[in-house]
Amino acid sequence: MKIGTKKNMLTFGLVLAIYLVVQLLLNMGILDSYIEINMVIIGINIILAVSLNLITGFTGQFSLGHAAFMSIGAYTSGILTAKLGQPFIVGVIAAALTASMAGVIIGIPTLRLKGDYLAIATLGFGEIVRIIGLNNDYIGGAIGLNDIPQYTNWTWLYFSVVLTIFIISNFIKSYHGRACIAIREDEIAAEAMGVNTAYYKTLAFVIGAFFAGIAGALHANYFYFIKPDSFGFMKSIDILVIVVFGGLGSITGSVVGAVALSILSTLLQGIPELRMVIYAVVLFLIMVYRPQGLMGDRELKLFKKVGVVNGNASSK
Amino acid sequence: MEQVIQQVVNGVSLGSIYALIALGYTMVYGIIKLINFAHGDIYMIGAYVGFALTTFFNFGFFPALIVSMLVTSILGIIIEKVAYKPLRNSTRIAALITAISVSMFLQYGLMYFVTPQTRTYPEVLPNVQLKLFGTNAVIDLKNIYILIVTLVLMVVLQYVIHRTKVGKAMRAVALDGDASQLMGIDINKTISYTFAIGSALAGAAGVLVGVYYNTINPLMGSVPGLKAFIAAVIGGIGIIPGAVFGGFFLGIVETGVSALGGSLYKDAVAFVILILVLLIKPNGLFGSNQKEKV
Amino acid sequence: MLELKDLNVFYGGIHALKDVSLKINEGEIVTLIGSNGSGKTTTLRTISGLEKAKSGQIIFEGEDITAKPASEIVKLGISHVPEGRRVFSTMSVYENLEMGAYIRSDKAGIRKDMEKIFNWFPILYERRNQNAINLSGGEQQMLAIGRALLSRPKVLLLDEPSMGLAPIIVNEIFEIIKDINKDGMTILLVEQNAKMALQCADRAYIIKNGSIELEGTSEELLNNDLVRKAYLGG
Amino acid sequence: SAGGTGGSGDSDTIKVGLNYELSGNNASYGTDLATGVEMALNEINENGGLLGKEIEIIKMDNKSDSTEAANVATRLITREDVVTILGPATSGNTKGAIPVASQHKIPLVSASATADDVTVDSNGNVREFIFKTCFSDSFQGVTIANFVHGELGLKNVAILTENTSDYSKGITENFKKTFTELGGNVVIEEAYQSKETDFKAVLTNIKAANPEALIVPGYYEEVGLIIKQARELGLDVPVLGGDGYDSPKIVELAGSEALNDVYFTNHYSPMDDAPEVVEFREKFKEKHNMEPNAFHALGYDLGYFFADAVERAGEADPAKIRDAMENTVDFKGITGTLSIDENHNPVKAVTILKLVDGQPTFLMKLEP
Amino acid sequence: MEMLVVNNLHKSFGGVKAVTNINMKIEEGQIVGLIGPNGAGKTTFFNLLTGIYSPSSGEIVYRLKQEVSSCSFKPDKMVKYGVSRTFQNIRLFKEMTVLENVLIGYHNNFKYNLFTSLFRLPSYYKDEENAYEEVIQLLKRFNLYDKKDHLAKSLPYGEQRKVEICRALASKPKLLLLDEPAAGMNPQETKELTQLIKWIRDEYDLTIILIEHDMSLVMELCENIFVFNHGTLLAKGTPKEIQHDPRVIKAYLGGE
Ligand SMILES: Nc1ncnc2c1ncn2[C@@H]1O[C@H](COP(=O)(O)OP(=O)(O)OP(=O)(O)O)[C@@H](O)[C@H]1O
Ligand SMILES: Nc1ncnc2c1ncn2[C@@H]1O[C@H](COP(=O)(O)OP(=O)(O)OP(=O)(O)O)[C@@H](O)[C@H]1O
Ligand SMILES: [Mg+2]
Ligand SMILES: [Mg+2]
Repeated sequence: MKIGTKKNMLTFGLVLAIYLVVQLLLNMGILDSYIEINMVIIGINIILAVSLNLITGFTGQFSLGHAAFMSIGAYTSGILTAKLGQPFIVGVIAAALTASMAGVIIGIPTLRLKGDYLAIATLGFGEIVRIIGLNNDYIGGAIGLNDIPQYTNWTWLYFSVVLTIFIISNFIKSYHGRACIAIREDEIAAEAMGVNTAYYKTLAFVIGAFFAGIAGALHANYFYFIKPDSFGFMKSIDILVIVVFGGLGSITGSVVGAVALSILSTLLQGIPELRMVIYAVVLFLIMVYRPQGLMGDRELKLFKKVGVVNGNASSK
Repeated sequence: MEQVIQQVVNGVSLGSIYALIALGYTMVYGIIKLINFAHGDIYMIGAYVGFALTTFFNFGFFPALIVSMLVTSILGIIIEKVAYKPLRNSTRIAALITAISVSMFLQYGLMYFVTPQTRTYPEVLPNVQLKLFGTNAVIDLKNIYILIVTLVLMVVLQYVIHRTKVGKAMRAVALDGDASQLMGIDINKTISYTFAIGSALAGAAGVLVGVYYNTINPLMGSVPGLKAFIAAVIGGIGIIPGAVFGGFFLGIVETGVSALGGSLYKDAVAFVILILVLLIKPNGLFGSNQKEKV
Repeated sequence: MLELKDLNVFYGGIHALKDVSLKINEGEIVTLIGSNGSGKTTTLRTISGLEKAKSGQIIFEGEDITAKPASEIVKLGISHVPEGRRVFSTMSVYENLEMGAYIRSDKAGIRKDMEKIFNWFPILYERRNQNAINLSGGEQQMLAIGRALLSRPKVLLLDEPSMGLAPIIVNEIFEIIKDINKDGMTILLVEQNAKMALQCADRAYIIKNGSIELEGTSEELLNNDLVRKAYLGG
Repeated sequence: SAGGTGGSGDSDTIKVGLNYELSGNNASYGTDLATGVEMALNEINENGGLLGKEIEIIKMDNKSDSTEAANVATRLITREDVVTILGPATSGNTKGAIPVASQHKIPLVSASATADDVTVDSNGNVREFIFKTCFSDSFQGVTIANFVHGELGLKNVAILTENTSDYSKGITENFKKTFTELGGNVVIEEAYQSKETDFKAVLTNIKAANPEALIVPGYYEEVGLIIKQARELGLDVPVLGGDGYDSPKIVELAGSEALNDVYFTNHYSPMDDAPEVVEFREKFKEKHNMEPNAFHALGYDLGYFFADAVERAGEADPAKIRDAMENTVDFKGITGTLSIDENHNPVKAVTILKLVDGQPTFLMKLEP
Repeated sequence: MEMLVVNNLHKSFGGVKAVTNINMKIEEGQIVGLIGPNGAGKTTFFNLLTGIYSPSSGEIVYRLKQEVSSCSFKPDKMVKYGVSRTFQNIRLFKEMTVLENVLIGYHNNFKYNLFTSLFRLPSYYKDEENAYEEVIQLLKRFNLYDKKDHLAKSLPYGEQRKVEICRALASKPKLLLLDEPAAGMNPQETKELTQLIKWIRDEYDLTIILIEHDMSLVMELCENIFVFNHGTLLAKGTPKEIQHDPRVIKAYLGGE
């Protein structure tokens, strides 16, 4: 296969067409601001879920601290655009870079810790980031950072989502990605087959954090206001729920999960008394009847940017 | 000096509460390898049952404690049968999400009936402050109860798990389900026992802590649940004395950091220490540091 | 004593056992021989209740045990040494043996049987306080057999007991199997080492792709050309 | 139509949106405020409604999350066509909803978002459509500082802040600034987090620092326990805080013996025997089977504040309601009489209460 | 020429001395057998050779793709130098297909870099295609081509062993370590495996060390045999010598 295949061109065309149609509908006001805000929420959740899926779904590193990367990205972009008057592009890139630097740091414990022990370490990392945020007066501490300029729009959002999916699914379908999956399946065997597990585990965290940082920047520059508590442990859990709900090890699943859960959540806004109870029951039913998540480990054709090897290198 | 003694007492007393909750947590955790996020909420239900019994039915402390333990153990068995059993053969992470949904269900289900309002326990145990070593450092008598209960339960649980038949069956099930069936062990029954005991412990903790701090609310389980999880992991998953030690460790570290003037960074420092400890002992303080044999 | 009638077992879509029927009389050693993936392990797992048959019956001492859970079947007197040993990894050798006696409560009897096991496998006695995970492969196999014997079964199901064992131990194990059998235990033996298995068994079944192909006394099969070619290596 | 002016003047009902924390960490405050607002609006409906129309309450949950608060606000405006949004409860979540309301030019009023930058942006410009009916943090912080320094005449104080709360941090900052300017001295500063129950470690530190007073700007849920534990540890100095103390729960939590020498700033005195206050208390108790707390009262007033503005606007048009709100003068509520100043903050008297054996007693009223 | 020299190698776990004072030299191109009673330390020795355990003391010197003479290398490095292995308890990537399993073995032979894979530059396609071809060839030779898309866990035991060998070969080793490759196979299958191993050695020009309890395979294949007992070397020699060594008969083979 080569780059310019018919299938790739078709995908490219489709991606562009969706962008243009939605942009048009937004301009015409057919998609109003309520739909827009939900698209933003869904888009950001897709980026978060897909990037966490790389870490937890594909590489098998149980992380409960993903929101911390988002938080670092959000504050980086928030400070740069609100306080230092930089353009958004600078904010986004800096957000991605600082978050991936944090990814290197959290990568270190993964070299020694496994399973729930790693989960606790990542949870701890998330809390440490949050507490530093709470106590830092420059960024507003618990009061939060307010009046961040709103730069995030459909174009930024859409292409960030596309980029995330494109890069991460390309990664998965390369020998690097297969190495990550091998680590998930059996770390000792992977190492004995020549996979540098330390490198790949850290790499998964770095790439995952990179995109979570972008998600943070998009968030900060859409919602005007951020505070450390928005990126706490519960947010990390929310992202994990999306990933598992959609299917660990399925990028399509993360997308579907983000859309489905956001829609469910908005449907329940109007029944405040029972909102969380119903949400819990739905989540429970899905897990009992489809413990592998909505998509299991399968991919939709569009995301299955198959390289040469036509396998389904992914699973539990 | 007095301040130092007081802080040590504070640390131990906070730690004993973490330890108490962590006991049941680590037990269930060790047997079915499920991060039972609902444990904190079973603890919360226990606190509410105790509250209802003492407030509306004028139960004394001990009868309320026993009945709460009964109620929560039944609740635990039901939760296991309904929510966790169907997922026994799925990934652990799917089971974790189910546990989260059970946790939310309990929190908000109860909130629907009792409102999010804080409730306060009636004074069912005398409020006595004991002075220590002739200084002005004090300890609450109730805290001594909690400390004793925790240590006694630890010994009893450890005995049950390592010396009794039921306990050995629990460990066998934890290690290899098929093989334990071949020994004649009924897996379902064994897991039910595990949940019954674990949840009863949570219920007991709920009543004790409710009486001690005198305040309960439907979301009260999440933070202690998380702390118990951390304590269990520090000690080494499934290791009873480990969980107790982990609880004390956490309580003392948190208090210690505050005592040294770091209350702003209390949890952060506790986590840094936690991560460092885990890096040195990757399977928890009491876990064996063995590499997998290949 | 133990009879399988037209058993059919599936793993999802895979039809692993097709109308398998076989019979074991009291006091016999019967061996089940077949190449990789032919369904030997599945047969044993179905007898001991770890897999559920889609159709067919398993009759033990006149009682239908097809639908019984595994933990009940052990109590009736069928004990299974599973493929891959499956010892309890972080329990000591001693505790593993205790688990074998889980369904019993006669302490003195257990102690006596335990001594017998230690006599057969002295290395287990040496390692009695070590966790099972750290035993070598062969040591684990001995432990698994010892553990199964401690339930005092009437029928012992053995799944490839010689796998991974040193020749000297393999010989020993087959001696022990014969000894146990002489003590009155009925044995169903699954083996790759077909020659030795046939030499020690009374009767044998050959299974291929999930179906019983052939049955007969050991002598008949040892002399059968097809069997020699396919399973005895020439 | 997409966004824009929202509510239509010619329907038979007047739609008002409630955007509150009904689940999540701040659920107890959000629920109480919503209860108060609903009680007021239902009363108005029972008495014939507003401008002859019925008020339609559309209540939604923002999960104590600022993003969700923005989402809910957008929905209330674009899908439910509300003319005004009441809530959220906390400053943080309110800040999430502010841009939405501003963009769509729908008034948003919070009865409890105390942060100074809720109504005024970082450049000092007033946010056109945003109002609050509660004190600003700066106001309470300054008042407490003046009180400690002037009335109590104390110089060395300890501060215990709720680290996770913008309310607590806001008051602390303003208190510190004023108090040190007055020549006071903060001998020790400690922090706790919301939902904590054990404060002994920080209290032991505070005790060792020998302060003359302890400032705890927080909510009753934790403050009750803090006072109890402080007294148990033998820390018997005066304790001071803001309107977060106002709840009958504080007595249950701390026990009446512990609640002496406790002072807090408040909108009103719940023990006030003014007839409207008594009536409110009675009605509330009858309906909800419990004593009202400050959030109930603030919510209740918010309902009437909204109704008052609509009546004066003469039409349920968001822009006109906004104008009416801006021109509120001497609106009389349970929690005092208020006027809206040029920064969209209330100008109202502050009451300082003292707890004596757990009972709030009126100490003084400072007119604005 | 020697490809592997082991000097005074020791390894103990707590109190258990699993490997003590092992010295050995292995010639290039040979098939060498390691036998010995259960628990003698054979697998542990493999684990030391591949860097999974690090020795308590002693030295291992390789002459591989490059000369390595240290004892603290990591397993993935050893693969780069040219050592590859199978496991006594099969460790396939159970939820991955046969093809994917073998591709992991090929890991270090890929050449394209991270950037190329993220943006799908042409060399990505070229390299992947290459790898695919090579791996398919390998699978065909092992008669596994038909099963290339099956999940590893669904294969019968014997085939799983073959996949493991295949995976090890995909890394293009100079030295191949096989831990009980014939376990779980019947005599007929063992015979076929014996031929296969011989063929592998000749075709790929390898040195092979294998642990095995099936004497028919060991005696047929190995040019040299080392006998372990209680962690030490009990004997070494040709199959003939070993078969008749009374110490070996007593400790391991047993009387006929
Ligand atoms: N858990 C499972 N899921 C799916 N298929 C399975 C499972 N276990 C066994 N099989 C399949 O069922 C068939 C019979 O397997 P079984 O394990 O009974 O064979 P066996 O005769 O014991 O082989 P071996 O000699 O390799 O142990 C094989 O085709 C195998 O692939
Ligand atoms: N990680 C470990 N921790 C403790 N002891 C170990 C460990 N690994 C191996 N051992 C011990 O070292 C000894 C040698 O084990 P090893 O697995 O090397 O034996 P082996 O020669 O491969 O035997 P087999 O032929 O039965 O596989 C055994 O007694 C075993 O119990
Ligand atoms: Mg088998
Ligand atoms: Mg071995």
